[in-house]
Amino acid sequence: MSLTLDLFTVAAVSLGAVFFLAGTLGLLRFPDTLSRLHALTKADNLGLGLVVLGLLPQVASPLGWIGLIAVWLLALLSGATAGQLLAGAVRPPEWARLTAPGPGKDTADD
Amino acid sequence: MTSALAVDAVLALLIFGLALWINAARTAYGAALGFMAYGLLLALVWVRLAAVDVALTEVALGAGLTGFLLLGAAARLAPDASFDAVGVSGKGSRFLIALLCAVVAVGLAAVVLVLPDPAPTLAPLVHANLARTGVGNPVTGVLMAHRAVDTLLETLVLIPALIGIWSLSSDPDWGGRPGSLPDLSSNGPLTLLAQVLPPFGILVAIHLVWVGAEDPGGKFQGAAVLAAMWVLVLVAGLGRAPRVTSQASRLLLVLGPLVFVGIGIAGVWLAGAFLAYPEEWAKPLILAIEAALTLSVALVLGLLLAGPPVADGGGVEPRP
Amino acid sequence: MEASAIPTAWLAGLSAPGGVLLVVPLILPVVGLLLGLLLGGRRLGPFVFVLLSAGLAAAVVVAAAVVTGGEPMLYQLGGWSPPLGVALKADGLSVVLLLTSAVVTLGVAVYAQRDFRPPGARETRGSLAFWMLLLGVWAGLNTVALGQDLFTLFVALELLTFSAVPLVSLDGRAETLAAALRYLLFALLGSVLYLLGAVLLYGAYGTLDIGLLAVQIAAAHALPPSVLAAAALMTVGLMAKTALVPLHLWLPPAHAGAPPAASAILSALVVKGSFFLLLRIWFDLIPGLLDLPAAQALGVLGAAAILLGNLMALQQARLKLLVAYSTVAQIGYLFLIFPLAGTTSGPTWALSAGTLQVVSHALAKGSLFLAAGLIAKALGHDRIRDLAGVGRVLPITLLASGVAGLSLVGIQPSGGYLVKAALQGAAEAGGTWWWGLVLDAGGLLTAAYLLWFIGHALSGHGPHPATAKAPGRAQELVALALALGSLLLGLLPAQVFELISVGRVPPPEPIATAWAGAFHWGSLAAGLLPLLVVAVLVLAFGPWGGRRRPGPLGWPAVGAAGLGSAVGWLDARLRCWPVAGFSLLALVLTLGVGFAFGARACVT
Amino acid sequence: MSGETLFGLCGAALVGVGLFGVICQPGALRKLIAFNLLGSGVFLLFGVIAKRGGGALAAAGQGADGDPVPQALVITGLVVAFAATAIAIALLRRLAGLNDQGRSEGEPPPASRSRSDGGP
Repeated sequence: MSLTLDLFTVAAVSLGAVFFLAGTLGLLRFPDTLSRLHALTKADNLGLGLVVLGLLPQVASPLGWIGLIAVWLLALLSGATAGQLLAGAVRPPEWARLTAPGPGKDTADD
Repeated sequence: MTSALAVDAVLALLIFGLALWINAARTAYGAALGFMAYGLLLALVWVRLAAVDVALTEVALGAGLTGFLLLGAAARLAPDASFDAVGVSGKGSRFLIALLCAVVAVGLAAVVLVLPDPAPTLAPLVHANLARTGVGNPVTGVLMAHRAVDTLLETLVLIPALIGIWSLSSDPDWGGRPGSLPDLSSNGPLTLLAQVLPPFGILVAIHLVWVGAEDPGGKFQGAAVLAAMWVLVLVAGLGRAPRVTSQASRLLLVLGPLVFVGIGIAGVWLAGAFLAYPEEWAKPLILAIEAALTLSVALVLGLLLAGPPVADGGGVEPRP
Repeated sequence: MEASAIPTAWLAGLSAPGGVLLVVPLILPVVGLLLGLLLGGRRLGPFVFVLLSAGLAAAVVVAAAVVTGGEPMLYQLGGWSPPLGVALKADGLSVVLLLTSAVVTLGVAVYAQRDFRPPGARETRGSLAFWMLLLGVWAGLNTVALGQDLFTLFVALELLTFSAVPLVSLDGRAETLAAALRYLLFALLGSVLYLLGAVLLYGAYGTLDIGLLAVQIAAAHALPPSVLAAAALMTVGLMAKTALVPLHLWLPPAHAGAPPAASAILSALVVKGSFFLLLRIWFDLIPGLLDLPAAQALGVLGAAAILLGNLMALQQARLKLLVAYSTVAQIGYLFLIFPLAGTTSGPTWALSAGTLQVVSHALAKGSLFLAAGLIAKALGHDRIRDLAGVGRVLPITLLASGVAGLSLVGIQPSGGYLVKAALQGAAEAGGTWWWGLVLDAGGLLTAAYLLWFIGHALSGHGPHPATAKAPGRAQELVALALALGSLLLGLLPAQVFELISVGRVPPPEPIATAWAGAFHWGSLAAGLLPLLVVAVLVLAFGPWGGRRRPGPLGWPAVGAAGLGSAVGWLDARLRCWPVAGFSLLALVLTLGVGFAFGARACVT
Repeated sequence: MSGETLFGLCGAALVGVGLFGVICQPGALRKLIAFNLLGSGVFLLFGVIAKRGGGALAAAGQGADGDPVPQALVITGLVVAFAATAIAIALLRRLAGLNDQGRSEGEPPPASRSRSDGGP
């Protein structure tokens, strides 16, 4: 029984690590702030979720589970808010009027 | 064990590299951001050094609140705002000073290597005397009982620091509310965060203070979390900092240290020495002091972040 | 003997190791800070005055207990004995600092009642800030005096710095804010180096208690490298906080920019707090350092401070800057005791001279800054060249600054004279005549710039300052009282100077007998005459005090002008941040290497 | 070469980097960040000494690993360092506010800002 749990942990955590790698790659490679934000908030949160999921069987007491999940929820909440704040700061003014669609033209700002 | 050593080596190199990057960063803003990441990494090192209390304090105070202060200042200051316009321009002098710093660092490293490895320690002594303090966590025992005067002086240091910051306002502004915090009340997501997170933050802070008696935790960590939650509420515009002259906030500011000094003085008669606790009442007394101190220190840390008072107009630029 | 047996018994009860007397000087400022914040700025002035009077009484009782007991008082906080707990200790040295800080702070509190009392019913910024920060400084000083644990002393130093920095920028001008920021950053650099030294000592011996460390360090036949590194770091860190040349970049603008009551406290006491720790480290913690050649380096820096500080004071156009540079110079005298401690007269002799200099300078400099503040407030400016007629408007203030000047110069019967006599005696006993030379040169230059200042104030020509606002009578009397205290220090009964050697190995020749004969009228005239002649010569030749053209007497004036500008250039270079940082690093390395070679030399 | 010694060397290196930053960085804010690096280096050294001291006790399975006294002192030191940073930041922002105030009203910025601050 514990062998399968350990295998599950290794698999989940390594999958999470892959997502973290993808998020970091996105951060480095993507052209502008908005797409980088996209990569970071999506990939890293999912990566963290997988790591937490992988670690759950290792933790004995249920209090530990609640702690781990609370850490993940906090990361989700603060990641989303920070993403909104940064996006709000970087959003080009013309998007505000939603008349001129199109990707962010401020590629040279950050 | 080499894998643990590899982890330590990577962590040490990462921290040293980040410190070099912070020094070489182009803008103060980048350096402040780098410093926040540096604080988080440093907390990992403290966990590796089996000092979880210090890791909590490093994250809450070192990376969190100090990072908030540095980021706020970096955002507001012009890049060249410096009190001495003369940096070290000459390449030669920079290299010379770098060389001297390197020699100091190498000397220090040599001394660290020479220091006795199983270092002389007070751990057994603390362990032996811990039962008399009624507290399970040795760090809390040292902070609140064995070296209580350090903690008393340290909470006391925060009061002249706060008065010093308040004194940086101009005379007509006295009586106004602290005005250094950014006003982001118009921002929807932040307001949501400021409504959802604080209740959990307060629970976590109370847990930290309560568990601090037996396991890693404690009042400074709890107070830092409380201060962070309060500042979050202030920044989101859901609350306003108390006026500088408000008697209620001053009473709360002074409550913790007063309780501490009061119990300390009572100790002269009850337990034979200043800052001593009678044996059977030690734990409840320590917890009472920690609860009162948490509130006071949280308020002081929040007010230290909120800065000097400005005129009642709130956003009005302080007049000289 | 019967009558006096009762008080000594009572005192002995209090001063027994469990005696709680030692805690009172600590609790008073702490409770004062807390209740003061609740009380608010309006009633804070009188409250602080009452508290300080009680503090002075407590200091006197502690002094009496230490003198009658004859040995230092110990008190274990929380009942935990070191190395686990923290102990308070009051030996002769700490009692002197307790008394001095209580007296000077009380004087400044009386002086400041008028300046920092809120006019209306509402509390003002200045009234709350000044009094709370004054209590913070007093709390820091009392903890520095009584603390026996290196980390508690670190927190006390930080309390002192955090209370002193906002005092500098209390009037909110941009120059004082820049001066306060530079002072804070350099003081923090100093205290971090001190903390690093304490960390290394803990790493080597597993305790931070000065008494236990001293025993273990004395037991080791050779000082290990960690102790040498710790000594070098702590010494340079504390020298940075004491503003010894070349680390004095923050002192002149900070002390000159602060309001008068604050600059008196800064110059008289705050600078002495970190020097006091230096005495603890060199005389209590690692006495072996005094025999090392590196102690001479401290003396050389002290001599440089005396010369540079005095020469720069001569050149200042503003009175407050003149007094601030005089502080830089007088700090130099403090550091002359380190090379002289190794001579035959022994460390306790040099320590008593140093402690007396701390007391006499605190009183004299406090009075001088208060007087300068009164003059600046009365005239609206403090340009020395336009002080004409001040003698008529503020007679008592000028008398106070004259009397304080006498003590700074070292005319009998002042404390300054006793210090110079003791240091001269130690220099001759050790055969090191050059320290004596530096002392004489310092005395002459001090006389020169004080004559320069008082001469301008007394000169009748120049516009009569019609609009001078008369300051409070009490403020002038406080300045005069402090000055007289410093002047009459020499007349104290000789046994008082035995107080300093309580808890130390007594010097070969008891201090009391040596200094009893130090003062007699006959030699007063002999000492005074050459001083005046040379001082007038210096004034006649040099273009000191911002005069455009050199003096009337041809080539010596040109030489003096050249010297003046050279010194001015050197000081400006030393006081820019990178050079000060460089000299800090260079000092750490030279002291460290000096200690290492010295320790190896005396071992083999 | 145990893990603690590695962190000890890292602490000594941080002290060097911090010292260089405090002396050479232009601008008070960058100096302040370097001062915080220097402080964290000193605390790291204290933590290493604490970890070295605690080994024996932990091996005996009695107390927690590491010497609690230095850990308590580092917590106190961190709070003091935070207070120092708070005061320095407030001074800095007030000074910058006054200088911008000075420049926006057209009067030249105070003399001490432009040239080296050697003058009074």
